[in-house]
Amino acid sequence: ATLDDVKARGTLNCGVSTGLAGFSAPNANGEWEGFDVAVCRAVATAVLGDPNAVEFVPTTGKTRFTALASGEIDMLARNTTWTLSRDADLKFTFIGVNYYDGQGFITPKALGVSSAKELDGATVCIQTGTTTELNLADFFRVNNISYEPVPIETNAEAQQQYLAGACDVYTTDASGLAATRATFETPTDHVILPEIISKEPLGPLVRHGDSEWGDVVRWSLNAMIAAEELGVTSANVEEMSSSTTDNPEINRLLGTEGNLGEMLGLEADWAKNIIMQVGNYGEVFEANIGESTPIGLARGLNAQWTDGGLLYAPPFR
Amino acid sequence: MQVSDEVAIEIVNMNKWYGTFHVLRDIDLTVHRGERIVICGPSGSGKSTLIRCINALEEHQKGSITVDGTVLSSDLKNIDKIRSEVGMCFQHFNLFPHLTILENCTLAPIWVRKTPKKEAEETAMHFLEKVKIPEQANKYPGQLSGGQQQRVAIARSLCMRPRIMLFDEPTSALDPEMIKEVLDTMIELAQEGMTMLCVTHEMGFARQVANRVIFMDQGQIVEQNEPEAFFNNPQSDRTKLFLSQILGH
Amino acid sequence: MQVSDEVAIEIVNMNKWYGTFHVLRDIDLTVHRGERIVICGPSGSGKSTLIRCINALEEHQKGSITVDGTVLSSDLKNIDKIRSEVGMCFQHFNLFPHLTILENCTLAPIWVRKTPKKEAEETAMHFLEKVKIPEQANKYPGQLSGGQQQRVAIARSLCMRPRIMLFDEPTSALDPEMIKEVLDTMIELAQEGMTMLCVTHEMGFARQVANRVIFMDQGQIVEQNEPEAFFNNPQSDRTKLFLSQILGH
Amino acid sequence: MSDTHAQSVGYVQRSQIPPSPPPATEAGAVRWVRENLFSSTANAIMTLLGLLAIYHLAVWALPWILNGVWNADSLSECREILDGARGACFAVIAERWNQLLFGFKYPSTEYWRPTLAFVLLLVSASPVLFSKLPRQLLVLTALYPFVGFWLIWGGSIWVPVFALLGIVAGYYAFKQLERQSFAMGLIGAVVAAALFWWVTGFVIPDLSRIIPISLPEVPSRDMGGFMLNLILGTVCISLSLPIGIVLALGRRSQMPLIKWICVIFIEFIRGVPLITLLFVANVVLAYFLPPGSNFDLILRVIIMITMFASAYIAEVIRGGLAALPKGQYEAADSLGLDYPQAMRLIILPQALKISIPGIVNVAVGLFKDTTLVSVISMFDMVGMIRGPILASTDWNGVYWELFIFAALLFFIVCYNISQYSQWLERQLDTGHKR
Amino acid sequence: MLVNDTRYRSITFQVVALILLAAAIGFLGWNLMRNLALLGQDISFEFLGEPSGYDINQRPIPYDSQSSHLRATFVGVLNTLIVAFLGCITATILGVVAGVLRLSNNWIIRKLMMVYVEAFRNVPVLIWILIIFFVMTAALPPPSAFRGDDPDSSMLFGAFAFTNRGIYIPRPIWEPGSAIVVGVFIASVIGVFAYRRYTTRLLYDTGKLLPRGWPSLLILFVPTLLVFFILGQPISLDLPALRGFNFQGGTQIRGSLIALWFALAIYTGAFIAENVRAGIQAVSHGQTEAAASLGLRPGRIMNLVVLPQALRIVIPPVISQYLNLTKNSSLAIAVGYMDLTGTLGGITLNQTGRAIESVLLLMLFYLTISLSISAVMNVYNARMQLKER
Ligand SMILES: Nc1ncnc2c1ncn2[C@@H]1O[C@H](COP(=O)(O)OP(=O)(O)OP(=O)(O)O)[C@@H](O)[C@H]1O
Ligand SMILES: Nc1ncnc2c1ncn2[C@@H]1O[C@H](COP(=O)(O)OP(=O)(O)OP(=O)(O)O)[C@@H](O)[C@H]1O
Ligand SMILES: NC(=O)CC[C@H](N)C(=O)O
Ligand SMILES: [Mg+2]
Ligand SMILES: [Mg+2]
Repeated sequence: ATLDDVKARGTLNCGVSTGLAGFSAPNANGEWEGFDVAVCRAVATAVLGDPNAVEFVPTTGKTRFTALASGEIDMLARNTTWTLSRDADLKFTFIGVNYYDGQGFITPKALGVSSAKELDGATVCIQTGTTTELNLADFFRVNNISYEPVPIETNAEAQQQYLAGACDVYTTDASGLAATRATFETPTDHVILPEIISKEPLGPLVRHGDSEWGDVVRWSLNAMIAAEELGVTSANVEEMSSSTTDNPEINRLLGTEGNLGEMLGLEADWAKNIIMQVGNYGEVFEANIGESTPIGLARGLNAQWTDGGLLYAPPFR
Repeated sequence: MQVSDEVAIEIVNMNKWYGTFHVLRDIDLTVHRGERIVICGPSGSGKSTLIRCINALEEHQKGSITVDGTVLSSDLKNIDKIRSEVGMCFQHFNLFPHLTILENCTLAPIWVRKTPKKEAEETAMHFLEKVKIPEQANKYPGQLSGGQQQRVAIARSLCMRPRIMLFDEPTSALDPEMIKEVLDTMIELAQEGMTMLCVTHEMGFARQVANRVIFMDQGQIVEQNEPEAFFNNPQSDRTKLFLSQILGH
Repeated sequence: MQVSDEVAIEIVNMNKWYGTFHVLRDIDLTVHRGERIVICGPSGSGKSTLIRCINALEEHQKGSITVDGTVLSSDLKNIDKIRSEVGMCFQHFNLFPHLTILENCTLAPIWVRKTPKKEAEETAMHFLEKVKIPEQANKYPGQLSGGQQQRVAIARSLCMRPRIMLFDEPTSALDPEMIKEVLDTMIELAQEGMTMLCVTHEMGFARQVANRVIFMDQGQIVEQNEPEAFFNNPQSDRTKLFLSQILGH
Repeated sequence: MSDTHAQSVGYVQRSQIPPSPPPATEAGAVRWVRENLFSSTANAIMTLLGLLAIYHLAVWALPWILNGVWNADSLSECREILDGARGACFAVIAERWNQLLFGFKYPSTEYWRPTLAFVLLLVSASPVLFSKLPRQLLVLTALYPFVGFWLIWGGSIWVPVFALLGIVAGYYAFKQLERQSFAMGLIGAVVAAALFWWVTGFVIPDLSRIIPISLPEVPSRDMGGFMLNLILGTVCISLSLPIGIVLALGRRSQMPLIKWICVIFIEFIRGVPLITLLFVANVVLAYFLPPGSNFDLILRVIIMITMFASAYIAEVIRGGLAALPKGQYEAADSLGLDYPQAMRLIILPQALKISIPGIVNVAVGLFKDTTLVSVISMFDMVGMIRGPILASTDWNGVYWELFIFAALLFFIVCYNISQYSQWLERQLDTGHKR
Repeated sequence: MLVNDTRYRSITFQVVALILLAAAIGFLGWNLMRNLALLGQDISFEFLGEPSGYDINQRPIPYDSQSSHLRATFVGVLNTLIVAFLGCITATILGVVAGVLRLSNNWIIRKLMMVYVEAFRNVPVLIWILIIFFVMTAALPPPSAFRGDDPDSSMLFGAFAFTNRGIYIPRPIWEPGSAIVVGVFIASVIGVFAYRRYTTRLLYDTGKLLPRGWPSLLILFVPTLLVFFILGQPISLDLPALRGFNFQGGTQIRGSLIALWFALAIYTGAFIAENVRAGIQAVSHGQTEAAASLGLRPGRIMNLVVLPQALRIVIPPVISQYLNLTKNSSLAIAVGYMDLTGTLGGITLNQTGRAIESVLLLMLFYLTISLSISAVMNVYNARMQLKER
């Protein structure tokens, strides 16, 4: 089983994107950083107790699924949309959603476009092998306007083509657009159009048929979300776990009560380690893509349900 | 030059086809130990094929070939046995160009006869001396003249200590000056009593050493006789015609 | 075999360099119509170069060459004129392998002389008969033996009806049997009175047909004489040495 | 005879004319220029056109190269330094030098290892490439795979040492049994080596603990940059040689079944683009491996590229085998050598020698093709450029400099190899005529 | 023992080989079944009938996102063939020119061609594709640069636009009557060949050689132009013009196609140049000399003696270069050109996850092409074999 493999190997092979600022990109020292990367690190921490025990495997929109199916990676955390066919036909298990997103368009201000409906005849850069490619075709067909697709492998190349003016519009998940725009020399020259043409729940996924491993990944993510809801942060987790708190759910989460870790086949303090070494969902969000970062995404749908968002971790019980 | 009664090669009613082409027809031939036979005949008459069959380089399809009591069958063991009894020299020498003369001569003894290298080299030097080129032992074939190469080829065969030697036009690729040195070597060999089958058109050689001359045409043995009788008094018209051409020119 | 007074080729004080290498030095040579000249000399002495200069295949740098009254200059017209007067046969035949024998022979007459094809073919057959291979007319050069190929090459040159023929070692790439057939053809040609310059080491041929034998060494004409005198009584030491080598073997 | 020469006193040259220098038009620069540049009007025009082309190229490229900025941290800094002038931003090469050569994950403290491995590769390849060097140096070549492996991948030294010893054991077994028959020798060698490895497999962990000589381990996945191209190139070519020989022999075999298996394999592989084979490595191969086996991508790619190269090498060697005169086979037969002996001692040494230039050409082609792995998102040299480097905010937009650098690196390697192969061809040519 | 009998030896070996082969195939097949079962997948080609859902920019046949994957595959096949065809033609021209010029007696030209050949042969074709592609993107202006009152760039002759999305060229509009013009042109082309044959015939029959150069040109152009104007110019050009985001009208040659096409052509051209040079050099100098000594002029020597022989040598390797070019065209994927590897092996494979099926079809396609080209080559070789004894 994958869990045993990972333990035996001592590292987690985690598929990430080839580079999308804020989500997964190697920094100047070659260390991977970002929101998706944090999920990988969380799982590694849960299983191996070490957030650095991860081997990051960069994948493109096209290669990610084969990498996962072939067993080259143990899990994929790469802004991947949860769709029925990926679940049922490609035989993957999405273990949750770490970012609720939708597909948007970015275009140079100079073009004077204010709505996606005005894009008739435009040249559009897209990453191939993605849902955005399919959504785009649908959107233009439904609105009965024409466009010229320019298929591209990676976000980086798309960005180059777009900036060079080889396409008028670049379309991908709105989060990706924001992240990409943040790396532009003059982000303000580009606008993200108001239309969001699809639902893109992005989440980590694993192969079908290994529910045990799926559970580990699922609850690692849930632990981060629940921790935020329960107010457990990397700063106070040590203190909270040193003694049992009043909140039994926190206790169960941090392993000071019950044997949830054992049920997953992990150490009792697995979640505590995640929060301590990686952080809770909110912390990770703020550090990587939040409003204080150049990417500057608002929580929006990704706020806790208690704050009017969609994040809702099932109970730790 | 003694011919014993012992039979060295016995070919009975042998036939061979290339596809549908009947190259050898009903060949009957008995060679006694110590006999020296010269085979001649027009081009394409099947001379080479005949002696290549004796060495199992070609398969025959009908009849039998017995060499030194061993019947040439499809059994590899027999083929190996016969090949180690029978040495062969080709028109184009076929020395191994990537090996020195000495290595050429020791290769088969070492790998086939499993002779220790040292011993093999001694034998090789012995035979190289016999063909009068011991000093070339460490050169490569490409550095030798054609005549020298052919003598090395003879020495190489002799190193396997064959009891029978086959020669397929050993001198026809050589310049006139070189022909002589090779023929001398062969004559010497003949005088030592080696059983020899030699395809050649060197009639001087035939007269001097052969016990018997065989004339082939169209895959058949047309005539065979002692050299004097053969040359002076050919029986068949074909032989006469052939001899007139070959001696006339 | 008549030699007229008319001058066919006149070479005056001709010099040629390959780069800085002085191949031909002060060559003076007058060839009369109907003369048959054999040029011999050691390898590298410039024989080929000399006759190639006559045919403008090589440029000479000093002196003059006059062929049939036309001075060989860099003027293309003159070169064309001379080439149509002078036929040449090479050591390696240089037949065109992609054309049949007949096409080989008619190519130049059709495209250079603008002879109608039919006529060209008749001429070609005439000359092929002369060299005794009319039956091969529709084969390709690759299907012929060396001797046959060389005879075709001669026929091909003759089809342009040259008044002078140059031969550069026409027999040296041939097997002994084939040499004879080519030489026979050349002798026949000589007997018809063709002006010929022939580089060859076939001394028998030289004796039989040449009016004059020229001996070259190091780019110079060292000696020239009638064949009998040349062979029996060579004057220069170099010639003597050369002849002793070439006849001795 | 006519009377012209009747009296014919032999004309004999009495003195030798000394060679004189050629006329001025025939020597020196004048002649060279006339012959090579202005021999005719058409030629003169071409010369002028050529000069014009060179001039334009120079005017366009030289300032760009000479103005090049070598020290900057990002493209924008480059632009600042250039201040509007046209010029290259070579700083990217300087800044990303290590990444371009080693990929971005190879530990930077260990860069000396691949570098040393590369130098050793040159050293140990030379006895194979230059037959004039003493044959004893071949020992180096034989040792290299193990040294190179250890240097690049690291880990305990005992792994390569015992691997080597296993091979040595196999070799001894082979030598012992070879006399009986080649097949026996081969089987014996395999059994002996396998046995040795199996036994020592238990010893290695303990030994590594007791005598811990080891280098930090670097997983295959962390290989990248030009180093990855070199690794793929050398490993695949070396592996494909023996396979190619077997395939070539198979294709010339008299046995129809074996012949057809080889023909189909070779033609199939040669008929499809390498890219599709890489796809196979990437997405399909895993389906054909036993469930649970976990070959990493590099290994799968090596398998496929090796198959690819061996098909091409097989064809080259087949050419070499065909070039050998039939007499060589017959002579071997008539001496009583059996098939393996004849092949090993007589045929292959000669055929391989003839094939070397062809093999080198295949090697160059294959080395160039290793860049295709970037298409399946491996970070070789091209992958590094297209991915992490061009994607980074700092260097987004530097194309020329990076690609020219990559092209130059490949050019240097490939050009030298193909010059070598031409040199070798000439060498062999003269060897033939000897 | 069976192995020791020449009759059975080979059968024995073959049986062993067969068993090994069967075992290997069985092993792989069993693994495949197991793996598919484990992953809950199957092998089926039904996905080919389903709507593809994605768009393709270069569509030689009608296609939209509702068309089936099969149709997308065909689009890919056609795009592969298009780039291969363009590439082969361009490579041949480049290769022949460079190959011939490499033998020129002009030193500069010779060296320039050597630089070309060596530079391109020794650098991976992928790098060339990327260089051309990225450089086009970076160096050519975007269409927006053509916009405005004082645009940064302008069209060439008002008919050609070089943008970083590709090159826009005029497209002919076939009006009624254009068929006649085209017909006349085709007839003229045939006429040129007929005329050339006629001159040869005439030479053979009477020994008169008519000029060939300028009459050919006349025959080629005059009738067509006459008909064109008589019919009132039935063919007009649709010029590209900047409308909206892009140039509209005319024909767009996309950047990806250009990059792939040029890179393949230049790269393969370098190899063809070497083949051409080798072919010409292989015709021995003696042939030229023999022809010269027969009085033939250099041009004729080339046409009648050297080329017919050189072509025999040159064509087979050139055909295998075509094959290489076609195979290399699969690198289209690096620049997003939608050839077969881009559609079937790219998007279809990814969107459906049908890796085995797609890769299999992909290989079959290339295999078919290679085998047919090899077949053609074998026939050619057999027919062109010089007759020998
Ligand atoms: N491998 C082969 N396949 C088909 N026919 C062959 C083969 N080898 C030889 N032949 C034919 O068999 C006939 C006899 O050939 P063989 O070589 O024995 O003649 P030969 O008497 O040695 O002639 P030569 O004096 O020319 O060597 C010839 O007609 C030849 O064409
Ligand atoms: N193209 C060339 N460039 C330079 N030197 C040449 C060239 N052709 C011939 N030579 C040299 O010129 C000299 C004369 O050559 P030539 O071929 O005329 O000799 P030859 O008398 O015909 O010799 P052979 O009997 O070997 O044919 C030789 O030393 C040769 O090396
Ligand atoms: N742009 C991307 O790489 C991801 C796109 C989209 N979310 C998908 O999963 O297909
Ligand atoms: Mg024979
Ligand atoms: Mg000469």
